[in-house]
Amino acid sequence: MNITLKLFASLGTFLPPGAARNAIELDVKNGATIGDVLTQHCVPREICHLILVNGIFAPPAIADSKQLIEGDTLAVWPPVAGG
Amino acid sequence: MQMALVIDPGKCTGCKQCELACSYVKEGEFNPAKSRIRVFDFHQDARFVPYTCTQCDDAWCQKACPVDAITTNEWGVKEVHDDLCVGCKVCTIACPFGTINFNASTGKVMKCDECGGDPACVKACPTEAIVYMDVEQAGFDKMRAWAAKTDAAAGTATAH
Amino acid sequence: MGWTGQVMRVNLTEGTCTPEALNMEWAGEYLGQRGLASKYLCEEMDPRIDPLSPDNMMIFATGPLTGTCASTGGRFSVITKGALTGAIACSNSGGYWGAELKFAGWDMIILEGKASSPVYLCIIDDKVELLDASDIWGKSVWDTDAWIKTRHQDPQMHISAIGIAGENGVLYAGIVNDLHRAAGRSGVGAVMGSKNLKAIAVRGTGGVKVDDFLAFMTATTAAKKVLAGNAVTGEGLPTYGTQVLMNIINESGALPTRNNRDVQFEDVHDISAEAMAAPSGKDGKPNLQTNQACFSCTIACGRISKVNEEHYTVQNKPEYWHASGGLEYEAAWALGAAVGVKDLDALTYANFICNEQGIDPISFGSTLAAAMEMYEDGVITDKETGGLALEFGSAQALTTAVELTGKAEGFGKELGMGSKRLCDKYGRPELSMTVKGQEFPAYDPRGIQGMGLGYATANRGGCHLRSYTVASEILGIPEKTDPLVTDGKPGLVKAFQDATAAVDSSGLCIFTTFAWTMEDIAPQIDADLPGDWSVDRLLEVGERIWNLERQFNLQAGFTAKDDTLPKRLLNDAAKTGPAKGLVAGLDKMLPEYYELRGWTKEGVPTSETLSRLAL
Amino acid sequence: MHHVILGAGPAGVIAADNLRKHDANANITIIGDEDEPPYSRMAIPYLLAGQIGEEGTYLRQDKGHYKNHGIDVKRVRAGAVDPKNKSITLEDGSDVAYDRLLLATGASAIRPPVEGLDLPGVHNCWTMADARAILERADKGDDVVLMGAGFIGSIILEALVKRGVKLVVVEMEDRMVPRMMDETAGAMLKRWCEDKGVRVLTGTQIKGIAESRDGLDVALSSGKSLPARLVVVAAGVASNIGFLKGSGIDTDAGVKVDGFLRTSAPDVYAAGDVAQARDMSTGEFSVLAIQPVAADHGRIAALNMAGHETPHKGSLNMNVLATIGLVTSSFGAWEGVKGGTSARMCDDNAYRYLRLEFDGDRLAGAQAVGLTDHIGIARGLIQTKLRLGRWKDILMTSPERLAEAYVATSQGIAPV
Repeated sequence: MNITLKLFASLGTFLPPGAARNAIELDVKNGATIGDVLTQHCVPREICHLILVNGIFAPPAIADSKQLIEGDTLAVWPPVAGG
Repeated sequence: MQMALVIDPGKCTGCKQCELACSYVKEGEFNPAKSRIRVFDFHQDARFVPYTCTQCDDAWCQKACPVDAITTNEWGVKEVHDDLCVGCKVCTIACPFGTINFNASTGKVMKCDECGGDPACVKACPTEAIVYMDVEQAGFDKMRAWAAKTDAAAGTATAH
Repeated sequence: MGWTGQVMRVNLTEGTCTPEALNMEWAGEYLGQRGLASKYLCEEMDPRIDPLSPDNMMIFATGPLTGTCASTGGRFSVITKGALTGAIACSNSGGYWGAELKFAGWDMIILEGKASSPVYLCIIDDKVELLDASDIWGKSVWDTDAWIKTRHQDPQMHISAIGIAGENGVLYAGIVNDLHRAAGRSGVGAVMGSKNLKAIAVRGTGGVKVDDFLAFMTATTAAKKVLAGNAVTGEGLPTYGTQVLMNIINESGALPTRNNRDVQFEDVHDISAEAMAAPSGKDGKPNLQTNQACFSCTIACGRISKVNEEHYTVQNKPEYWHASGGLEYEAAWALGAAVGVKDLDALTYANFICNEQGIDPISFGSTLAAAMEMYEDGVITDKETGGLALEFGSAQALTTAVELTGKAEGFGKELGMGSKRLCDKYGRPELSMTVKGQEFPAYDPRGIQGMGLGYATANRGGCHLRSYTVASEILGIPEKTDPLVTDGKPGLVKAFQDATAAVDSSGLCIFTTFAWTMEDIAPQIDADLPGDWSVDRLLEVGERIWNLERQFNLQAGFTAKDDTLPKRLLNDAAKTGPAKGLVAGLDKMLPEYYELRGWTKEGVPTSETLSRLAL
Repeated sequence: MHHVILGAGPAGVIAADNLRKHDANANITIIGDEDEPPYSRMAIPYLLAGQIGEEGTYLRQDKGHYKNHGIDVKRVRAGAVDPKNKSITLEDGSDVAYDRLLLATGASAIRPPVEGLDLPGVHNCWTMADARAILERADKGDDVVLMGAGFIGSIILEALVKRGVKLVVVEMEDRMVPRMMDETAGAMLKRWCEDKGVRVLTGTQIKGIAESRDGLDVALSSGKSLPARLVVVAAGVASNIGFLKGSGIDTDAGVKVDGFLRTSAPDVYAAGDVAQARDMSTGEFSVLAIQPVAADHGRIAALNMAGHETPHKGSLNMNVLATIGLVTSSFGAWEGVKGGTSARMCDDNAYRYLRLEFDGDRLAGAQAVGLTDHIGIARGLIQTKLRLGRWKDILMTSPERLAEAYVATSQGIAPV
């Protein structure tokens, strides 16, 4: 299935070649979890602080159980803030 | 082992924690105007430069003092003795780096003395822009090079 | 203690500068800065006065931690009746100016009346005098800064000034200190301009002492460790600045785009922190040059940027080739997504102009967005704009408009009125994205519900900084709440409002609260000041301040009807993103909020509440 | 090896210390003509002001310094020098042989040809003996006339004010510190003094001093006269070279030296106020009678005497002065250089003035009133002839950014 992976701020360095604007479309196996995608791209889990799936917050604790579906956008940030 | 303050302006954010720590330790209050270290703010060049005494070997300030009020301690640090300083300010014009300054409220001069081996500015710096390290280590030569250049220009190469 | 105990009262009409003792009783009840100065304002001024008349007072106030080594302890606020809103205004700024005022020996500067000709206030320790500013009237903040330092031969002076926007009566003119830190909001710069006061220059060589140095050093050192150890304040903010929010808020479907018609911006990446840090331009260097700290701040989130020298905005203007204050999130939103512009250099240039001429970029961008929508609708035409095509997405329109606004030339004069007056003038009040006359910034309440209540009830008008529930709703600080629901938000908003009022009165920066709780803050204040300063006392002070400000606004003529949001947010659902189909649920939150506050259904504090808070 | 140093001022003492540092076994003798331990004239104003006692003026604070370092200090005046025989005749009749000799005999206060300068109550302010005499006649409320508002006069001025005397300063030139600062600075300094209650008469000469019933009567060129209990004469100094007459050592205003501080006689060197050495600003040889130059000379002369050939490329003329709290300083070619450019900023109200003189994009001279922070940087810039590049343009309009210019240039920060 196809998903979009977006890695921001310091996580941007973990994006595979071909990524643009901090995003890349990926073909992942059906039923892949958030954790699967992150592991596949060697993203250190301990700094995955803010995880949004289609803009909706996914607590890091459910990353390994939450399965993605076709067309999902997974966006991840390290600990950041602003205002 | 001789220790020295080594400054990396590339890491400085301009927060002035060093000035606050210095003035607290030396003056008992937060007062950047009386800090022995000053952060220069080159706003248009996106650069902040902490600046203080390099404790030159053959110190201009010390040589110029008419009353022997500046001495070198066992670590090579030049110290001002307030009880002897008369406030003539000759050292302030003699130091080509401008790092010994007149303190109008005490009538004496003030300069960095590395806090007796435990510099407060180093502890206060949040980004390790100021570190205290063995002079033999890399990085120090660069700092001294500037001092040597000044010496050479005056034709008074320092005797090591 | 952290106070010098001295206040300078300047009567601009009479040309007098009279020192007086700080009211320590009030300081005990209102802490300092925002709270304490508001108390002075409420005690001494009729809230019904015209903000641009000589009757308005303006107070530059520090907090008890300003000038100390407490991390971020360098802030000050400008308190007055806002030119833009007519509500109580408190604009908070960092940089070095506030601490310098303390070092000069002054806790606050109270300004009254109006000078007969342009003046600047020059404070060199205990020497305070009004000096002729006719040579700098008409000059930018940047030129004023240089002129004053040269005039007094002291590069270590710190200057807080208005640019030409404040002189020209731009209603959202701000006051800029240290070249790019600003008391930006609510039109405090317009008030300053109306008083013929160009600048306040300060040089202080005195010291600040605290009540108990040993306890203070222990408390501040521990608190600094918390900031350094926290991933947000220790790494995220210094590296990416507040601008890292751009993609987060867009992903969350809460990025107000094209005058809040949309909640996501398709070109968001081009104006984000990630874009600022990416190589660009002919030299391959990024827009972002470095980060900068304000006085005493161990976070250092400030952005120092450069505009690409080949960009159309500056290609023939080498005077803009240097580095200066770069885009913060709200500015990048206002000059970018709000008007649909994706040209980062254009945004950076517009931001430079805002700093240089003393313009609040939030209000400017939002006002321009409303104008663009009216231009699109044909309500405003080339006839009014003088041929300037105010099209969404046009960088040229943005950069020309910001220049014209400062100068109050052509259509810039209209833009300088602010969104509310502009939309009223052209018969489209519903297009003004304002609360109490002030443009709210970069968070669409349909996607972050708590912010809707925050905007509606903010005492200085539409504002994100009075209760930044984004921290909880999006970033999970101190704990995660769902941004799409209204449940629990009244309590959350009240808690943020009260705590923020206390922090804003202390001399600290609100950004510390990404890592600090009140448990980290209270010991620092406690060691700084005489008496016991507990978390409970601070929160009570915060609530007292909130109610005092509310009282001012009620007396100034505001009512519960003003605690509302633009109809677009209440009636038109978000079109995309997680909030798709949602409107701002203000009606579900406001009554509960009033109740939690101890206010009547009409939004008036009950006598019980007032007496509980000793008001 | 016997090193003999004539003169126990800073040049002599610094030379002795450096000789000891570089030649552990040499015999070192300092011969001074005053009956005190080696002391600093620079400290006398602070003695007069009551800030320090006499011991506070001593050049070395460690009581056993000379003994511990094997430096013999003799208190006797030198009569003549015989370079051929490498010998000095002292006024007590004895002879001292030397291998290397340093002339560091300093300068003496000038007594201008004015009638009455020999009267009791008229004193120079140069030696410890002068200081003691002044102390006797300068109590609170006493009428005191200060003759000369040059560098020395202006320093003494502060001390006299601190003593609470009723002071009138008489300067024959048109401004205060005419050889240290320009008209603007001199006028500012005068106004400052007058604001503090000191009368300053510039363009006025003292015609004569006579005894009166109550003390002294000072006649002025204006025709008026001033009563005085004490007249302090600060009319300048001249190098002490009289005793060299007939020695064959070349003298002019001072003892002529080369680029290694050698005199015309073999193994004879000169340093400090007596030496006419290279001035780095002008390139010419002149006497720069100031403390930092004495210190530089003393050190370089000692290195050469000890066999470490060390050139003296020139000293920088510079002065710093506090006059009733107003600090002034000047460096190098403060009046400017031919074909150079000048930047000036003046704030009369605040008593602040800064004047920079450039030679191309290099700083050549500077003077400052009311500015003390990092002021030594002026010396650094002049001495290193550092090219300021774009910073020079900035300094032309914002001279107050001098310290920034130096730090930036040394850090390689070039402005846009």
